[in-house]
Amino acid sequence: MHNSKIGVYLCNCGTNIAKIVDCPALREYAEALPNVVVSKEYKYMCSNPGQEMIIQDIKDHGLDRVVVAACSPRMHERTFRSAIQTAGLNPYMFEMANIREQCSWVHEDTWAATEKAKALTKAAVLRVLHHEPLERMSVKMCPSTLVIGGGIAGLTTALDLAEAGQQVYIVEKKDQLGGNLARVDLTAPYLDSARDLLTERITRVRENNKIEVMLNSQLKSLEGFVGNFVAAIQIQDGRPVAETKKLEVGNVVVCTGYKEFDAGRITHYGYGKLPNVITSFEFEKMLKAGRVETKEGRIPQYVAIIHCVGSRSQEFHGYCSRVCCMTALKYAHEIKSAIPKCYVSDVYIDMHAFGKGHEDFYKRTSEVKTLFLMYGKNERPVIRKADRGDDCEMLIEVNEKLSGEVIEIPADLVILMVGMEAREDSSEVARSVNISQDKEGWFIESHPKLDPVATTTDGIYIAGTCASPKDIPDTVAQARAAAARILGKIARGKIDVEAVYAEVNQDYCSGCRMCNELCPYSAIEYDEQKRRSKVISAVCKACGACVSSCPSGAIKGRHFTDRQIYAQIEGVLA
Amino acid sequence: MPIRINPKLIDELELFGSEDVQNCYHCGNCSAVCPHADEVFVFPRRSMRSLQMGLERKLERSIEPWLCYYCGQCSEQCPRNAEPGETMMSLRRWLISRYDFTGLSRLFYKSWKTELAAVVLIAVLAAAGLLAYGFGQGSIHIYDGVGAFLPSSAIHVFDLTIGSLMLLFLLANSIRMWWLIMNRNGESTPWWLYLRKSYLLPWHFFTQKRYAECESGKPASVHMPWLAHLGLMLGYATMLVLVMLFLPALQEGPQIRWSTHAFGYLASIGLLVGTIYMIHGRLKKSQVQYVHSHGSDWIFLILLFLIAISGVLQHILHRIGLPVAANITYVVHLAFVVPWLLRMPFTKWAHMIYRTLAMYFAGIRREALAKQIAVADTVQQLRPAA
Amino acid sequence: MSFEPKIVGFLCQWCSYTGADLAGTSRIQYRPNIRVIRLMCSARVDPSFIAKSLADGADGVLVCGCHPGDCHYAEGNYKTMRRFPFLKKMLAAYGIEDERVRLEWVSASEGQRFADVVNDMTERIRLLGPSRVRSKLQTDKAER
Amino acid sequence: MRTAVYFCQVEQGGAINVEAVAKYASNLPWVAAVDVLGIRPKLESSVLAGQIKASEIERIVIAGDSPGFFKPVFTRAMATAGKNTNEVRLASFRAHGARRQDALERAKAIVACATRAVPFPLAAVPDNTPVHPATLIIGGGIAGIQAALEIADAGKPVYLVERTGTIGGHMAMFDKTFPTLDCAACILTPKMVSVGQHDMIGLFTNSQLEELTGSPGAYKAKIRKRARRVDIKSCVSCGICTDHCPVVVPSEFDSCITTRKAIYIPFPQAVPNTYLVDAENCTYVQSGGKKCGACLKKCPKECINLNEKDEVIEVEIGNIILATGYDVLDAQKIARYGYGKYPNVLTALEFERLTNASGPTGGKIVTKTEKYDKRTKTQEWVFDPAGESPRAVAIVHCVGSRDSNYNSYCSRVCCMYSLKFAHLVKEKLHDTTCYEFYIDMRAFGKGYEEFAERIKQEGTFVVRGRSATVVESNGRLVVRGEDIIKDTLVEFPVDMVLLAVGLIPDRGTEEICRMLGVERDSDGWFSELDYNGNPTDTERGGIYVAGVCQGPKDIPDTVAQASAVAAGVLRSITSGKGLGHRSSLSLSEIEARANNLQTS
Repeated sequence: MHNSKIGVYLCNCGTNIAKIVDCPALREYAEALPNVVVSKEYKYMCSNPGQEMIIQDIKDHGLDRVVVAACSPRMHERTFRSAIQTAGLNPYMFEMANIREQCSWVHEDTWAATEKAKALTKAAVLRVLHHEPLERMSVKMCPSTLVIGGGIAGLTTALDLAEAGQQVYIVEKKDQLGGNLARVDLTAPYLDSARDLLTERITRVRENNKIEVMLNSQLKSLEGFVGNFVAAIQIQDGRPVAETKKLEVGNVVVCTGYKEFDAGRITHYGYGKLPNVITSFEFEKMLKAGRVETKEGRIPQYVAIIHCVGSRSQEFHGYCSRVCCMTALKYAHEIKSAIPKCYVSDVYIDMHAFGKGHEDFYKRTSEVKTLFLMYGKNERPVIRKADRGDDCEMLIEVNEKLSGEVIEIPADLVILMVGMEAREDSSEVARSVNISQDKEGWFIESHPKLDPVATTTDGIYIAGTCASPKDIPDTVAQARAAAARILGKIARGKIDVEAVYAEVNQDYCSGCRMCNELCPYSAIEYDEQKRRSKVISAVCKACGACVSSCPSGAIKGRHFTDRQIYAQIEGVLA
Repeated sequence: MPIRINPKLIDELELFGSEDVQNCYHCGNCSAVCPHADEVFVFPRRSMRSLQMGLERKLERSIEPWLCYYCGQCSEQCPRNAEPGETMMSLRRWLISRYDFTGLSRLFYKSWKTELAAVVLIAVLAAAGLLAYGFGQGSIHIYDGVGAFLPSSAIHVFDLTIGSLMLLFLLANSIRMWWLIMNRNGESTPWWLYLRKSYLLPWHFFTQKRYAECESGKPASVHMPWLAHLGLMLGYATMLVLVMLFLPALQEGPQIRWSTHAFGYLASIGLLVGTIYMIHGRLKKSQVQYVHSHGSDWIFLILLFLIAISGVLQHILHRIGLPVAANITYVVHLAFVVPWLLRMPFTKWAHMIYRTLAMYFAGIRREALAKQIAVADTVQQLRPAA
Repeated sequence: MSFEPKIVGFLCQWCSYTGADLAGTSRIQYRPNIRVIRLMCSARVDPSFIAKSLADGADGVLVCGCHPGDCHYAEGNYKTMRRFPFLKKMLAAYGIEDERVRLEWVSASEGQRFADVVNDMTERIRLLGPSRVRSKLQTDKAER
Repeated sequence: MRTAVYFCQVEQGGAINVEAVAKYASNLPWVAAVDVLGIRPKLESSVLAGQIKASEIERIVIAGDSPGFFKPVFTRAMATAGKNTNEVRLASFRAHGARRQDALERAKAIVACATRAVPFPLAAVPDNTPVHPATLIIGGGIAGIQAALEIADAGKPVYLVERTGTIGGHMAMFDKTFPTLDCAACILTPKMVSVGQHDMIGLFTNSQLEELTGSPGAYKAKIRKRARRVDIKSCVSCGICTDHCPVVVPSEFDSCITTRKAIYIPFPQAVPNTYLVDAENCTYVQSGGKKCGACLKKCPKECINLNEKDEVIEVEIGNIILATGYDVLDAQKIARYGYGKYPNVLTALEFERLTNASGPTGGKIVTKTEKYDKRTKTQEWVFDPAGESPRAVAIVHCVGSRDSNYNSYCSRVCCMYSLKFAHLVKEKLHDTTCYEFYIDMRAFGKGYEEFAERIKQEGTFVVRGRSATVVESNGRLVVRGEDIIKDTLVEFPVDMVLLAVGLIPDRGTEEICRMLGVERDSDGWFSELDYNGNPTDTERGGIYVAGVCQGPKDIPDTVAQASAVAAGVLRSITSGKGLGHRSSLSLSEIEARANNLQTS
């Protein structure tokens, strides 16, 4: 290291730097720094002649490290790295000093700016002395994928992957594919056939020899890391004793969906006690059977639909279930179709008609004279049996917001729009694939905006309603997004591991496991036998949180080592 | 006590001409653009809501429909084509039928054919009666004076009889209106408020001031509906006074007696121009308020136009010395007038009275409410701070 | 010559360093007393970095990260935030003034904020006067 | 199976000649009855049940634009007749793309499939075509960026064409994003930089698609690269040119609340991070090189070439992704809000820039102040950092949205961004009163409802009711509306009104449709192939839609869709099998496939 030869290159950036920073002085200063054998200034270092100059010097002077003092590394670090790579140096044997954006452009005083530029340049020189050549590695990427859940999300993901020629395994807990969508007759807002949609998907899945469907099965455990998982699947399918199957997969897509809210938890709706208070899924059944009628077999004259059952309330779930509003409007149409003389009251809080075609659908529902009645969030409509003389079976008492009146709504049939909630087995799934859940039990995505299908565990994706309530188009989009991610990875054939990641020195590690908990990406695994932690470099994102908190100082953040930063500190304070 | 909603009312209102009230999703845009809506009387949205939900008692008590003159701004800007203006119009029709204790109004509004049949029947009966009377006691060749076919003194008595009948019905209905609006729900309104606000009656009747307010902000050409309405209204009132009180003077001829006739002519112009403008407007759908026409609107306008034109005609025929033609036209004129007068308390015409009364009641309610709020405020102030 | 404080800045590269660059591209002028060291995440800031800076003669240390909730690494900045009070306690025990070490959130669009923070910190430390850590350490060494 | 086909329409004016389709259906051997019932027929299930029984019908097909609207009555009839209710099938013209008059054959095919109980999308799969590995993405907003990165990261070449001088789209303009309030720049700029530096992405900014030829899997696109007049490679973004440019025009990036020069960089973090010349406003270009040229003389790197010409390049591609995004409704169309008349009535995007830390006031929320502009010699209302803070702000939702007079659809994002505005105002100006006028609070996404609750708790007054008018009175703005919950009319004096203007399709949408043959829906957004099943594909083979150009969406949904599109593209490239246009299938082909599927 002490016989390292460093070249320092100062960019004038036209006059951008040179106008404020005394470049000749800086050059002289740099030349005198330890191990610096060449120090040059040039008008535009980033220009071709500038880069050529560096390349030539590396050859002529046998430089093994290069420092460029110029603009922000965000702008040209890549340019110079590839330049020195051309000259045969490892690209990480390079450091940039930002003397434009963070010096000449923000200061007016030449002396102070030059002093600062000197400090920054010295820091870069001292730092680069400790740089090590780093190589990008790659690990193998198993091209097959495990899809957990055989609903519309799972089927869509599986098809996208399989039709691209990749092996897919679908694990479905139930004895048939289709998930919750199989319980639905028509879809909102265009009243298209849900069955046709599913039949199309399932037929394609069945016909695709790249997809293996395992019904009545469950994921028991998942080991390994991205590209190299081993999944243990417990299959009960028609067998007296469950069989466990081990699968090698590269990625996992979790599409476990949702379960409906249990309406019996809300006492004031009398669900379970009043025979004609039913849930939306029970009503779907009626629609499928063509029998929209009361339990007694009478044709209802008044039907009431109550929104947000279990959703948007302090007591149960605070969130909106996103699909119930449109489903309720769909019911209004369906009731009007089945029983044209029926009066439909729709008791809602806010009408969430936000998607394509939704508002139009809402208007159409109004046009067929559905009576929309608004109640307040956290208020409770109360259902009671009607009196003898009434022409209806039940009465719903509501504090109606748009009229400001406390009213009674006649009803012979009441449909409760039950919301979505996380499945009871979701925490089990979360544990086995190592992803986290929010307080409501939904799986957490890696970034709510820019990465809605990835999780913080590399290679594990979530799609559809297991992440939060959503409608079919949004579910399908997410499912395909997950497939895209995986296809992209498979296309590369291997996982490129960034050269910058953390490493645990096995000799120093005390096995305290502090870092295991800290890592947001679960990139640190613990070897129970050796009692040591180890970073899975393929999963590490190099944030360095573990490095700074290791009590034994056993973790090294490559390219951001303590030694390098110390050197930089010494440099800036010189 | 919760109010039972009635989802069927909206169907009934369709017979009164409401069309798209179910489309309203209550954004409140209409109330906010309405030049007449204020803190106390927020409409048309609130009325739309009561109608959607079938809150009949609330609607019967409401004054709001009468405060609307259908400038159409609400309908123009309605984001969902729910036609609030037309809803207010149909509510006025419905209210007229509710104020009417005989039930005739309801019959007429629900079917324009019934109304037309009634009009024709009465007209035929009246014509037959008048002809029988005329031929029985006079000569078809004499228009006025001795031996006149229809002597003005007799017709005067006839007019007054029918007029009184009409007035009786109207009074009864007006009392019912008062009861529904001001009394049924146990409100107590101090009697002196009725006195204090009584100036509102003539004020609104003669100026149609609020209609003019409706038009504010619109370009000048659009002020026409108000002018036409005012002309028609004043013309009508003038003619009614002339016929009821000064009929002999009006009918004497052939010389023109300017002291009465001047009023008659002005009134006739008002009536003719007004009816023609409105018929034209409804045919062409030139203004928002003319786009939707209920059967009763057509009967109203056409009948009034026929009365006016036949009245004018008999007057001219008399003056130019064609007594036979004049007499026949007069019979026709009266045949129109009789059903017109008789159906007055049950149909659109009654809004002339109801609207004025409504303004009066509105003034009273506003003041009563202000008092309540003031009392509440005082109570609030007197309460020791928590 | 008046006292010119030396401040070492540790900036996360996703938000704060980008914000500091934005101050540059927007030509927002600020005191030249800061020397920036770029890190992947504010969570990488090892307490020893701060100690080392002070020992080597820094009069102040500024740590900047993404706003809470914005961390590129999900929750790195929260870790920094939680680590900081303890660190401050330690520094206080050594008699180092509270204002010498500062944690701030600067987003990638807050060029102005970065400049304001630097200016404010520079002036505050100017009032505090030079840090005595380094000189003390040197006298300690000499005594030993 | 004895089948009856009923034709029912929901609305007048269906494009398809129903009689012709009915005639086709009646010729199918297993079809026992065909009935054209017309528009919104009054159907009695008992009567239908009688017919079903009498003609021993086992399967019913309801055909029409939206046949689902009639399904329950037929299901009921089947149940009454004691038949299998599963055998009520839908032949939906709209859902399967028989939307135009020339789609008669398609409508027949849809009926053909339904009568065979075969889902149409299963039978109507176009033939596979070989696929060129490159992809063209039109639009460099977050959708285009996301799709580009997904595909390029998989090692496949991408051409990203962007009309403006930088990628980033609308998202780059935002200050913070709901509901997590993270800064848009922090999460977007790293992606933009990745696009700019990616080996597999050919970035064409300041460019437009000019012509598309070829067939699915083997398209040829002509791209017009409008002259940037600044060399991307050598420009170091020093900004000297801008300092010397005498032409001042409104800055589009700042929603025109600030100005820029004719040679400019859209914003400091633009990608590519170089300057460009706005030829329409450049004196030199407009005068044919006779005047000005100040920047030329001052550029120290001599990288400005004001005489540069447009360049048309041709690329071969296999797939095309439309990610053209949106424009916002011109608020001046709605006169009653006084936008354009009162200086302190702002649109949402203007406020985004005002409150942005890199905006004209450094993120300080101030009202406009009147200033004398030396250049135009007029008094102008401008944002000045020293301006007064508003004491009260009104935020009006649904401006031009959910309104049959303007956009009948919901713009999906306005409720949430309006709540965000209230939060930003409250955060920066604690004592400022905030009013939100809304119709329905559409807080439907993950964490949105909680966000809405939080905003209410921060003390923002939410008024259920759309404010109708804004007028000026005593130097302040007065917002009038009905507070429906409180049952009263309200008139709030405020200093600033923010209009949550709705989204409309980008101005270039129509031209793209013409060039690519993609259909648009009645609101002008691109039509997807299948609303539920295939929200990212189109009728045209190898052409996909992503993001808002398919219909308003928030960022997470846009990103998910953009990634989803990448799945379609990668699937076709890696398998080497792309899909042709759906319209390439003839009726007999679909019939044959349906027959096969029926038997298998």
